[in-house]
Amino acid sequence: MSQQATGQDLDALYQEIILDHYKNPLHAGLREPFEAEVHHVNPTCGDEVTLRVHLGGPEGRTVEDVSYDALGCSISQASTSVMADLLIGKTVDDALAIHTEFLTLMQGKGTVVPDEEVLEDGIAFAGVAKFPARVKCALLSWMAWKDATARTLEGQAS
Amino acid sequence: MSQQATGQDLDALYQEIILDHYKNPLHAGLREPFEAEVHHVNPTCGDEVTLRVHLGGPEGRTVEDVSYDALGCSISQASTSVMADLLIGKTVDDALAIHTEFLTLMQGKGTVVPDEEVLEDGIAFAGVAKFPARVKCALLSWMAWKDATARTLEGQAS
Amino acid sequence: MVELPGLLPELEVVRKDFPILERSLAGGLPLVYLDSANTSQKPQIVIDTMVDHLERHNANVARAMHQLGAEASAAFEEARDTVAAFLGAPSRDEVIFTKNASEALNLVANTLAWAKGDRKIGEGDVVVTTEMEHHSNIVPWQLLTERTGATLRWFGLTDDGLLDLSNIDELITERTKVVTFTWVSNMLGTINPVAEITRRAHEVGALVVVDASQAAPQLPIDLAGMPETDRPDLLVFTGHKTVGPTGIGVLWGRREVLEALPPFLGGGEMIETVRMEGSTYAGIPHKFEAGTPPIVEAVGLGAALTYLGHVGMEHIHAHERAITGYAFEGLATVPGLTVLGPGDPAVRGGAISFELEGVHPHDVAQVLDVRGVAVRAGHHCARPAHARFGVQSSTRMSSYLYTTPAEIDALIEALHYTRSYFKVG
Amino acid sequence: MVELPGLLPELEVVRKDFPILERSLAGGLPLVYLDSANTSQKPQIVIDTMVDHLERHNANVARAMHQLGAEASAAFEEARDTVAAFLGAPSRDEVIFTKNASEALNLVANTLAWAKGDRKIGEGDVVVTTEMEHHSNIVPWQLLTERTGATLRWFGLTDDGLLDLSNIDELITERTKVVTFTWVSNMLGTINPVAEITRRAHEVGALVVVDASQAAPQLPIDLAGMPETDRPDLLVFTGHKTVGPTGIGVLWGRREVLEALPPFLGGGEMIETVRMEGSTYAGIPHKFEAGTPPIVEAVGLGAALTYLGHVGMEHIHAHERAITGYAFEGLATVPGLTVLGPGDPAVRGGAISFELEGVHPHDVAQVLDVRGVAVRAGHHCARPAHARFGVQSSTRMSSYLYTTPAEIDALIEALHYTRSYFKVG
Ligand SMILES: Cc1ncc(COP(=O)(O)O)c(C=O)c1O
Ligand SMILES: Cc1ncc(COP(=O)(O)O)c(C=O)c1O
Repeated sequence: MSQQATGQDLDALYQEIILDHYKNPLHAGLREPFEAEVHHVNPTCGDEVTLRVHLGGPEGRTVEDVSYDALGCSISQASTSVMADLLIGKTVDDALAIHTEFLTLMQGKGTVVPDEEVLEDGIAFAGVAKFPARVKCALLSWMAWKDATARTLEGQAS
Repeated sequence: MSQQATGQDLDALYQEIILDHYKNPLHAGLREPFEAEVHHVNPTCGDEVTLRVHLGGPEGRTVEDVSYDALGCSISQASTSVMADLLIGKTVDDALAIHTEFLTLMQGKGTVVPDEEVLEDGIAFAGVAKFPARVKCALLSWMAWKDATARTLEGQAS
Repeated sequence: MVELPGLLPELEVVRKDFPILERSLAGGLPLVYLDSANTSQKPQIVIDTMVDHLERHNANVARAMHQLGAEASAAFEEARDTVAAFLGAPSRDEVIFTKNASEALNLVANTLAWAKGDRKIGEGDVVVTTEMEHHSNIVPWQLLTERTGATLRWFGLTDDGLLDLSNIDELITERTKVVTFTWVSNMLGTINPVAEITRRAHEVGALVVVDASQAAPQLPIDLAGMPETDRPDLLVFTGHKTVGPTGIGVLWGRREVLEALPPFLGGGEMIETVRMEGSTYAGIPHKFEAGTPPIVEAVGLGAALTYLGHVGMEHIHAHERAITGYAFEGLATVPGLTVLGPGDPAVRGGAISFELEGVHPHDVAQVLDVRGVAVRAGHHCARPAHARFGVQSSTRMSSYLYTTPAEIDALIEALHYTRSYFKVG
Repeated sequence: MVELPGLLPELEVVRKDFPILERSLAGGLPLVYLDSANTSQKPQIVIDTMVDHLERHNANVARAMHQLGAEASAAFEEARDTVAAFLGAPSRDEVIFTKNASEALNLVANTLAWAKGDRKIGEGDVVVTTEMEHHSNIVPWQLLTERTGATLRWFGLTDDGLLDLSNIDELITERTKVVTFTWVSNMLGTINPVAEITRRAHEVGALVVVDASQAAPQLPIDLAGMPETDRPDLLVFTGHKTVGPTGIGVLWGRREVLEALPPFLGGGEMIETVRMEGSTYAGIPHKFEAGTPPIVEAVGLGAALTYLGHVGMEHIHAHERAITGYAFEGLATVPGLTVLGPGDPAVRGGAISFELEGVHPHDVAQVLDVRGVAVRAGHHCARPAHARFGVQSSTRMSSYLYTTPAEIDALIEALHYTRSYFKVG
């Protein structure tokens, strides 16, 4: 019945890559310029992220910057760092595809095999999918990024 | 566990005296004069009684009249009839004593032996005490009478 | 045993699922439970699922992230999925757990009082209900309209016990903000034309709130399958009438409506961020679920609706119709007995209220009870409907998926006995 | 096994009463449940009583007058007697069943918004709460004051985690209509001076609302035994933290106060007479119990409080103190661990929140969980108290009558392991 964890799973959860990103987060801090800033909270535990998105390039369809200020556990912090590193420099469409891929991985309850080509360091989160209570931690900043990006695109359209 | 009824108890509940009062209620109708009129409802089933009290005699301490308009089951109707007949003509103090006696009988879960000297036809309600759901029926108009009498006495005092 | 078309084929097997039906009453009499519109009995699977949850998976939800917490949260949220499927809800997030149907209706009435903008109810606005409602779908709207200065109006009833829609154009106007009505009457048995009234209400932009407390137990419901114009905006039902436990009810609401309404109760679970100076709130459904929710009750309700799904709502509906028809035949043999509500059993739900000339409903119910037949006597929380028919109270028999024709026979026999006991006729 | 003064003498027997404690977790580990402030586990007698009710006595209450109905009503009302006795309530009619503590607090806040006369909260009025409250005792008052134009103020906290009463004269003034606070903090463990604050509030005629959600499980309460000046006017607790089921809470209120408040939810059970034009309401407690109440939950709560009474609240309190003291000693051996709240275990309730340097509370809880130790991590629905201490979240262990010193040992060992796992220090 329990989809829960044993000792080995703990190492699957806290992979070295995750702990590394946790200790040395990439692209941290809030930077200018940006088109949208959002604040997302995980109400269960209080983890918070303030996240800014700057789109640029041709027709403003490139993720020029993702900057953030985040408070939270190793999983949510590392996930934010990995995400920023993955998405900066990609086109919005590619970034959204990566977003979908990551979401699928997280919601797969441990059954989805991650594609390293697409997710790079993000594959380290495969173990998180086995911990339902932690999936939200891993997704917090990804949801914030999607929200901020959607707002930016709306801003461009109007 | 069940304090509830078997076939014999039914006859104990619906004693001839009760059915007689039900079919031919005494003192029914609303009359003048009166000092207080109250309206009581059994919210569970909707039984209702409008009841008037007229106190008179020396210092207004005699129950001169109890008149009523009542809608309800055989138990509540008969109880109202019996009560009116018992209390009319008594002093307020005697009437209150009878009220207490009746209350004790009703709340005794069938263990109290009624005093015929005091309760007269009211002893027919001894069987009702075994039917917790019906005790309220039997008490509806007694509670209304007490309420109306209290109001009358308050009125005298002020 | 009588053979009736529509009866559940495995009725004896179904009955075995309900332990209370094996109970004997005072004097060793078997229980003939004909009070299911009041509350339904519970199958073993519901009880066992609750026990298993309490003995093995009990923890608080959402906030606990240990193994038990994850199990409890999963079980609780699975129950939400089950409810969503049972209603054919467009989205699981639109399913809100309340403590009963009454709270769900009050939630809507209350948040409309505090709403901002369009939805807010205030002076000049009209709320429309009906004369056949359960008190729980009258009093909340009385409180709302009294407190906000709005006006409460209502559909009357025809002599047949149907909604009198003849003045619908006077009731549903541009001023009408809410139209609320019961899908199935708990007193008259009437099944109301949900689609027709909803369509009219939507034409003027009114919100439609449907009380499905009596419908959910016996009719298949498919919200997503209804055309949007005909689909109510909000719908409630209560767990204990759908073979689930007490302590749990359901509010379903269209996402946009729920999102536009302000919070109802404040507290844990319904927040996003709390500062002493002010708070922000979670999204639906959690926004409306303050405090520790009825966890084991939701789990029990999930098991209950799954059970009903296995039997099949279509089959349960057919069974209720068969039993109702059979009861109508039997009741017709009792002299001095008048049924309130629609005369055609085929268009009714499984509740039949009646009067027996010369015997007060309490006394009827009392004599029946002594013979093991449990019915309800009183106004069944529908006093206005009783007043409409000039009666103060009535006796009501109500069947469910476990009711047998033999139980109806026992009722009819007991009614004949009641007449002779009270020497009427 | 460690011998601690105050420990329940028959602890192993008590533990046998709780079936979930025999459960094993992933990897075959025994469960070490240290999350009782979140929700408590249930003894067999509570589960069995609920099962017996559902299998043998299930019916709706008050309105059903058949045998099952009488049994269900008696069981339900006996539960009210049990709650009254548990609280030492001056009158059983002052005990109102709600769905949880949160609803009970919202009931009070809501009815104060709609009250007439003296009690009504409006512009210029002040409601006072504290910075250590559970969200459920903050948000309802924010909603009330925002909606009525009143002002919300609050007691701050000392660095020690006590209420800072230094500005009590500024907070409790003639304008203060309500003073509300928790008896025992669910985060800091602080036990607040109920009598002292209540007396001050009564001097200015304010209503005192006490959140006893964490007090009821562990402190003996005797309302009737308190001098009237020191006795709160209203007090709430929740069933699932007192070894009872979810879906049930309690509001106790002084008769005059409850009678002066208008109804909260409208519907069946809470009425006297319903007419379409307007309704009158039942007396207390029914006035505040709209709809079918949580019947089997009340019955379960009755069994739960009876169980606690048999063990003895004095003994449970002593046990909690012994365990808390022992836990303090153990926690002191973990480098980098800081306890939030009062430093003296003797004046605390059985919840201990702490920080572990270099490891986020989620990660602490995660590692503990893998070792079978269930604690809570997050803000424990007390975000303002966390903000006060400059932390975003914490890890909390909370014990109860079934907690053993060996379980505390397991916690401490797991904390040491956590530090080594994350290579801190
Ligand atoms: C101090 C305190 N108040 C209120 C509550 C709310 O209780 P419930 O969630 O059962 O409504 C809790 C527990 O969650 C609590 O610890
Ligand atoms: C039609 C109808 N509406 C509402 C209710 C209220 O349900 P509950 O008492 O569970 O809140 C009932 C049942 O009592 C009902 O029959």
